Amino acid sequence: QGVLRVGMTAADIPLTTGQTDQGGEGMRFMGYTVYDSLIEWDLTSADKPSVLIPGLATEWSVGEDELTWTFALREGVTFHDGSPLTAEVVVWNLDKLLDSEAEQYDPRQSAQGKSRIPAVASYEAVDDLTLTITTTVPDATLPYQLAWILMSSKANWEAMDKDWEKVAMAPSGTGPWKLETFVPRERAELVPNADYWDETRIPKLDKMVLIPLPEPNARAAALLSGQVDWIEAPAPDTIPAMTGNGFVISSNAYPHNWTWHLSRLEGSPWNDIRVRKAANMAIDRESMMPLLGGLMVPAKGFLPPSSQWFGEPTFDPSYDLEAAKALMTEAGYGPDNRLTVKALISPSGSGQMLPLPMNEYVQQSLAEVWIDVEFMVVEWNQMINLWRAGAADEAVDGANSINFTYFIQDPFTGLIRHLDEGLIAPNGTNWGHYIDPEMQALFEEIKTTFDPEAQTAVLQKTHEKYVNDALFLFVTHDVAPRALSPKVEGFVQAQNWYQNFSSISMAD
Amino acid sequence: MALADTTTLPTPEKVEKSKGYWSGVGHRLVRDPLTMFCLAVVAALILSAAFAPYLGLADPYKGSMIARLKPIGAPGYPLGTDEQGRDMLARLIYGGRLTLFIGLMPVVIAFFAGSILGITAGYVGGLTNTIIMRTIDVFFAFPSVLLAIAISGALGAGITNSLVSLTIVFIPPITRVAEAVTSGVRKLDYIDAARATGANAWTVIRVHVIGNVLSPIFVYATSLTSVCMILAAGLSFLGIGVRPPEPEWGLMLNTLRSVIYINPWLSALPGVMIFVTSLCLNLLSDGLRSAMNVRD
Amino acid sequence: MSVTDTYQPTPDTGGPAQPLIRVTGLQKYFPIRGGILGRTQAKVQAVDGVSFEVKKGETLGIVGESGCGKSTTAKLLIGLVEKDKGEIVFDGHALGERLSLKDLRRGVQMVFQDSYATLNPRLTILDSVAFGAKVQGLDNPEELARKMMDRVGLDPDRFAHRYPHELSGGQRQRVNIARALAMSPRLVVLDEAVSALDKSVEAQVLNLLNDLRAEFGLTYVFISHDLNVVRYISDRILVMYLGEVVEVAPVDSIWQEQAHPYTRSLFSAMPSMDPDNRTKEPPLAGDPPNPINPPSGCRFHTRCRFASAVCKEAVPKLSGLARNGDHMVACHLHDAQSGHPKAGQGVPE
Amino acid sequence: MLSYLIRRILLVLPVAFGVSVICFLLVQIAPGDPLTAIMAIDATAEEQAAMRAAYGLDKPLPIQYAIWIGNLVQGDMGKSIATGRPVAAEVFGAVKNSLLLAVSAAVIAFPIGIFLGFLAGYFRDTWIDRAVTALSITGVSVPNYWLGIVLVIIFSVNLSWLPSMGAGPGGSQSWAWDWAHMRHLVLPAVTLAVVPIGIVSRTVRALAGDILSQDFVDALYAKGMSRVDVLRHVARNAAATALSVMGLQLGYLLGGSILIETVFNWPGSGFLLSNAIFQRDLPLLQGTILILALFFVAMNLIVDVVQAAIDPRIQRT
Amino acid sequence: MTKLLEMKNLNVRFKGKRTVHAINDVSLSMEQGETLALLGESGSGKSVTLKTLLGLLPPKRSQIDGSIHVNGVDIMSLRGKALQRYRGGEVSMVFQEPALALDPVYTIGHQIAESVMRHKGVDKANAMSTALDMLDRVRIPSANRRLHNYPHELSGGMRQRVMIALALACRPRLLLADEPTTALDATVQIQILLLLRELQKEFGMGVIFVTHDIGVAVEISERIAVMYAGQIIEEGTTHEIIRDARHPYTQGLLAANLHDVARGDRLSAIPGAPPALEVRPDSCPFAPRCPVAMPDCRADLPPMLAPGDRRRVACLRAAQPIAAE
Ligand code: HEM
Ligand SMILES: Nc1ncnc2c1ncn2[C@@H]1O[C@H](COP(=O)(O)OP(=O)(O)OP(=O)(O)O)[C@@H](O)[C@H]1O
Ligand SMILES: Nc1ncnc2c1ncn2[C@@H]1O[C@H](COP(=O)(O)OP(=O)(O)OP(=O)(O)O)[C@@H](O)[C@H]1O
Ligand SMILES: [Mg+2]
Ligand SMILES: [Mg+2]
Repeated sequence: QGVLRVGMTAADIPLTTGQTDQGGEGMRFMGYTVYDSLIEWDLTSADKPSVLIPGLATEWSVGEDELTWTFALREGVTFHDGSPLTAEVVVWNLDKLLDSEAEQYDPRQSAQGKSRIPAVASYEAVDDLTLTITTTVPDATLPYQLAWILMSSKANWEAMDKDWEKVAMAPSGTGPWKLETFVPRERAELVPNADYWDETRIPKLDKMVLIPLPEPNARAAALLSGQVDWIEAPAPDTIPAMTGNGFVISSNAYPHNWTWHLSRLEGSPWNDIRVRKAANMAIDRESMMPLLGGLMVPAKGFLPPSSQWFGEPTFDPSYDLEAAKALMTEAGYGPDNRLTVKALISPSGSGQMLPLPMNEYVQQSLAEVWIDVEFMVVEWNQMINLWRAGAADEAVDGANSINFTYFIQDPFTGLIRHLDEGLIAPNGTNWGHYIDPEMQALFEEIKTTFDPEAQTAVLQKTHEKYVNDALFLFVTHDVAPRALSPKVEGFVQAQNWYQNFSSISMAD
Repeated sequence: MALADTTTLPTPEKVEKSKGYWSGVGHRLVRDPLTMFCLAVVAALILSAAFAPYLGLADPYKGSMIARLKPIGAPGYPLGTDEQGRDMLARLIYGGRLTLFIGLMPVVIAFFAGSILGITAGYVGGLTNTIIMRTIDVFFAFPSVLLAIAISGALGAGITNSLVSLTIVFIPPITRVAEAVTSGVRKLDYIDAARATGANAWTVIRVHVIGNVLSPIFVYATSLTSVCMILAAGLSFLGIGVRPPEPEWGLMLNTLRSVIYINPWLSALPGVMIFVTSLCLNLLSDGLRSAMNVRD
Repeated sequence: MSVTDTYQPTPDTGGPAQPLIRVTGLQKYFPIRGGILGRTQAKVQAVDGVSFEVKKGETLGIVGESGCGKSTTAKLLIGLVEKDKGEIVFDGHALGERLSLKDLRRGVQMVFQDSYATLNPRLTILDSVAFGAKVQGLDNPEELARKMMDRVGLDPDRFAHRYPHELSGGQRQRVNIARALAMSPRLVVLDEAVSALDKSVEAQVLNLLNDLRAEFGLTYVFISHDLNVVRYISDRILVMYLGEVVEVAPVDSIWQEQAHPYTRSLFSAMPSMDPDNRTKEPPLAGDPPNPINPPSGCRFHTRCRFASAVCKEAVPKLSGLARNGDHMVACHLHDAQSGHPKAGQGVPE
Repeated sequence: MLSYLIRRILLVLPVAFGVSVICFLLVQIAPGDPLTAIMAIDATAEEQAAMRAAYGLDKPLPIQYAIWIGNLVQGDMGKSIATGRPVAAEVFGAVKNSLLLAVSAAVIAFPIGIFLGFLAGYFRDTWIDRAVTALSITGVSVPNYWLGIVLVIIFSVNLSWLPSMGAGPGGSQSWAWDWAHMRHLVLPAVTLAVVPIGIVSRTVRALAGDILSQDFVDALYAKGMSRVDVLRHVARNAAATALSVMGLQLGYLLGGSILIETVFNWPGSGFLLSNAIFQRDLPLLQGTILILALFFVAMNLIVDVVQAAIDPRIQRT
Repeated sequence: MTKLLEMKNLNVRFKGKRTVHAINDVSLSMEQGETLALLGESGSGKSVTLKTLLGLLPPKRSQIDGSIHVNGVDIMSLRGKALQRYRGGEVSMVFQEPALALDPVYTIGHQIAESVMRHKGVDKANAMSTALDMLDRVRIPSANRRLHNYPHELSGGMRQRVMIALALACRPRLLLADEPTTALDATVQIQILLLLRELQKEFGMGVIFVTHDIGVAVEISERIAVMYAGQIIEEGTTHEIIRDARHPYTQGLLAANLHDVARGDRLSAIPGAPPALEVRPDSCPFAPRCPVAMPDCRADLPPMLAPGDRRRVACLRAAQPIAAE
């Protein structure tokens, strides 16, 4: 029971029609609350990395051709408006994103969802509860891709005059929460869906209120003055004030990293593995802790150490100044022959943690091993443009690295997209123009290994190569801190971008 | 009586060396302790900002994670350290550079640009006046803060962009005042008297108009400096002004906001600097206004 | 070198018989802007068809009620107000033809009423006086200015570097006169030049003006509302009413007989200076009509005791009196052919 | 009076046109791609191009302006890039909230400013005058965004007397004139009122001083009027100018509340604007500025007309 | 019968950045129904005298000594309600610049009525009809319509009539007129002077008429007092002053009037300018400009001689008439 008021970091209520915007936070609060996808993340445990579990699909398998996937849909699932979930509705939803000719095509949702399912070639409703999806090439990561795609109600859309804008005000999904009221930019109120198909996830609260509070200090003040019960991402320096007043900080490792993505274009100093390793070993990550109020996990690789795909890399990027200097000397650098690199950073940005102080820390650390860093500070939006443009673009102005924070929850987002030679700009986000046949082969293997366990092994191997070759400057992982009023009970923070709010209740 | 009455007249005043207008202004200013105090404060700020590198201050950009958020008076850090362990004293003084620069420069530029536009419009009149002043009217349709934020917001953050947007904001009011003052002066008999000598427009403007309009425009412009400074700091505070890691008071105020729970005094420092400076600028402008007012 | 030597007037071209300045049909309507597009809504008929001439060495006095166009006429003479119509001929040269505005201003100078407003408060007296000479490119303007200051009774050593606000009204008016004379003009237009001064100071300035006229051979156009002063200084008097000339005559002639009813009213409005014989009846009732929409015919007919139908319709012409051709008047009473019931009889007592 | 009104209204048209041009150009001077914010982070080039076409950003400038102004005239200000909602609806909703805040601040500031200004003007050159002057200079010198933060810390966080953000327990759409909602108004309105208190009191002080030094005040005393009567006359004389200053201040409050709205998370136009800026939501930025500027223009118009109506000296034809 | 006005040894000094001894030992008395012209140059203290009479000087910056009785009442001791009754009721004033002395934002009817309401205690409607009556009396055409005009809608002459109507609305015993015609045209000036003269007879009040124009003084007054440097240097009937001025300054003024001066004659101007009153004059203030000054004039203040009844001159030479030059 009770009402949970959440201060989000978004500036606006995420898109309510199905496929959400506002990044991870959108999916967290407006995606997996109001909607479901065919395949979902298991959010019940705080102790282990989340894995995929059946959502609206109960089973799935790939055919002999390694292209055609068959999904069995869950029986008896209804949307909030009462209409049933059928294979046809799923097809309708996929058309909403992929078929620009379709009546229900929504450019806004498409912009958010289409790129998440690059593998999908075609799809078909076999019967009410059976669906097939065909991929262009064999791709074992399809389940991960489908975990992005949320199902909205076709009946509701029709009832709303086939107008997505109207749907936005009164959306209908199959999720555990129903959107009750919605004031753009101000608040959204969610109430439990008592008919939710998974009884264990029927919310205990009477209501959950979402309030956009983009400014961290406004968020802190709102929590401390009792206007909200929960805030996302409290500013580290406000945490003592919160804990001092009895508020609870909840955090957990999750697939997020804070790195420098390195340019591997010809002439880049980062092409020398010794320099890469030395840089990684020059950073005393533990000493960064106080800056972030302890809310970080020092990086040991690209993925968080707790990831199921971490593997057992041989290279340990932990702080070792002597070894780092030795490597630098070997590479031909020294106090009198310093290396200068140029780094793109932004002053702020979602998920960037505290980019300026952290980067300055990195700068100071690298200076110890004779690497002088010259910053090029650009707005977060501009940085996204430069990230898409790739290291070779003129606008990047010769920067050798870009400080980026990545969502690394699945094989594609976590590993493939950063270093796949097919994804060099303008085709994708291999910013550094990295090309390595060995890595390419590993990516291929991931896509063609359909057995989950075998796939995990390949993924581990891939990440080991990430680390052993020191392909990035690994710095930290965020721990998704959130500050909670002591009245909030029953919250289990999963090691995931998304969270389960159904277990929460408010003490009186 | 013959020519007695047309030759030299006895003067009622004592025969003393007559003082120029500006020395009179200076004289009155010097005798106004509050204004002199404010002048001293502003001068100290400007000088310390200008000569910051020679004051033996710590590096305003160099921080240390270990030394972050030292309270005011901590050993080695007279005003403590900021959230990145940078010396606050150094940052505040270096911060004065940028803050005063983007706080005063737009008014300076606008003073020249606005004076040229306004004096031209006011003296020439007619169509020229109509074109200039109607254009200015359009800019007046935007509340100043809004206009600054709109332009800065569209251009994006950065020192140059802030300068551009603030200058654009302050040209219209200065132009309008300049125009009003000039067309007022234009109607005065001494302008007619000067024109009656056969002097061309430029000579009349140079000798008779500028000297008389510049000081009211100047006084008006000084009254805008404090607004400009607060606005400039406000832009940085919003995140569309100066970019980190540059030291700038508005930006420092912003980045130190979250520190308010841990070390409120520290986080108040940039705000105090903005407040004190703008207070002094305001008082200075008031003092200047009354010193320039010959009527008293 | 005396002051007179430094005086560098433009040479006389037409000889003594040629009037120094002659204006014909001078007209100035000031537009009043307003309305949606700032178009001209109405026009103030400030000066309408004024003609007169001033002989060399003569002083012409101009009198009239406030707003009748005296100052506008003065400013037209020196080109400070652009004329709508009419001709200005200075010593035989018509303005705009052989005479440029700058040349005209070399020959004609003006002294304004408000001695304070005509001095730039930011310039020293010396700079103010020397300005015109500098502009006109005369030799040694500062020296000239000092001499001229000395001539008007201001010790240059003491006053040169003062500012206007440090001077008394009479002193400032001397500065204005010095400034006008520093240009070595031949004609000086004095617009209410002594009106703002106290009586005692006024006399000083009038004496000075008389002396200067003699010394430099100046010609004056002297505007004032004080008939006593005008009478004292002028050779001829011109009376204006609502932008028009109603009477021009030698001073003695007009003092004896005011041919126009308006002139008569104006003269009888003078305080009598005789406690036993004080004015009994106001000579003229009400205020002058609005110059935006002046009365038709003779503009004075709305206030004239002798007005008849013809006065409303026909504009009287300015012409010489039968017995004295120098005495010109614009009134139907004096025009035998005008059709006025009492035409040709002159103004009744 | 009617013709004055019509003339004044017609005079507004060219200004409004100029305003629209500036608002349009505002978007053109903006660097970067306005669509970045909403595009999926790893969208392909074609996807980006398609998106651009969908928003009409691929057409030449004059055509974009013509289309924009054409739509504008029909009340269509385009759609927000970030939310897809019609800009007009978003802006009007927000302006309503800003107006609420601005008017509240005015209600606090104007009476105080007038009272203090009168006091200072009447007791010129006394300690009262100096105190008021000090107060008003402080008012205009204090960076109000900073003051807002300080007030939040004191009254919301430490004392828990007043809420720190938002426009009421249920958001702005459920606004009601009860304490539960008005509590939310107190801090932002007070913060916003500080500058106009300073400006209004300075203006009124100068006005009152000016008027009191005019001859007719002596004449009033000379005919036996009491101080109160004289003050009544002074007030009546000051009214037109004071009203116009206050009208403009209201406009400034509306347009200048962005920093305060950001500090207090007040869902007004300033808040909208700052969102628009940070999301590079240019249509929204454009629309917000346009509406605020037009509102300010209208405010000026009203001020002029009211001034003309109450001040007999102003020509009304 | 008590004197209308009895002013004894009035001294007014302004303090501030500059000290000004504006009025120095001025004594003045008037009978009921008399018209006195106060003649003097700019800065001679005429306006200050009038303002003192109404208690209008800024109390902080002025220091006033001496006694003033109006109808036997010591007006220096009046405060509050009594002062308000006195001002406008007992004594009222016409100002030099009617454009500035009328409140621009009230109709003239309202401004007159306001005064009537205060002093006569009548209601607004009655007061308005009194106002209308007064406008008629000062010969304002279509007074009915003018009642609702604002000051700026009237011409200068008209405004001055309104001022007079306002001053006379409550039938004061003493009217103070501070250069009421200086800003007007000669033709309008004479209208106003005649009007004032008529009204004075009709109402039987005393009038103090300030002017710097001797001609005007002659037109309006029975008596003339000449002021110079804050002192009254000569007083007498208008006849006496015009025909037999004793003080060199008065004589100079008369000469400067140019009445009957032949053209081209050199004017016998008074040289120089009046003294700045930063210190209290301790000798004859006119001595520096006086063509007939003697060493004694510069030694001490001249005695006040009384050559006749209510006639006085402050000049050492006044005893022996000086031959005009
Ligand atoms: C806190 C800030 C401000 C204060 C205290 C302030 C105060 C004043 C004052 C006292 C005046 C009257 C000037 C005089 O004495 O003649 C004035 C006039 C004026 N102000 Fe401001 N002002 C402020 C901000 C601004 C800003 C930001 C602008 C323009 C963007 C502006 C534009 C003007 C203009 C155009 C005038 C002249 C008005 C006219 O011609 O009637 N002011 N201001
Ligand atoms: N620049 C101007 N614009 C519009 N009207 C003007 C202008 N100058 C003068 N006038 C009008 O022209 C008429 C004549 O004015 P002018 O100043 O020549 O009169 P004047 O005889 O000099 O009066 P005064 O004795 O008051 O100085 C007046 O009605 C005046 O209002
Ligand atoms: N309020 C005041 N404060 C200081 N000095 C004053 C004040 N009022 C008048 N004076 C001074 O007192 C002297 C007499 O002034 P007053 O106004 O009485 O002269 P006036 O005879 O009326 O002259 P005018 O003919 O110019 O009106 C002047 O020197 C004047 O400067
Ligand atoms: Mg004139
Ligand atoms: Mg006076």
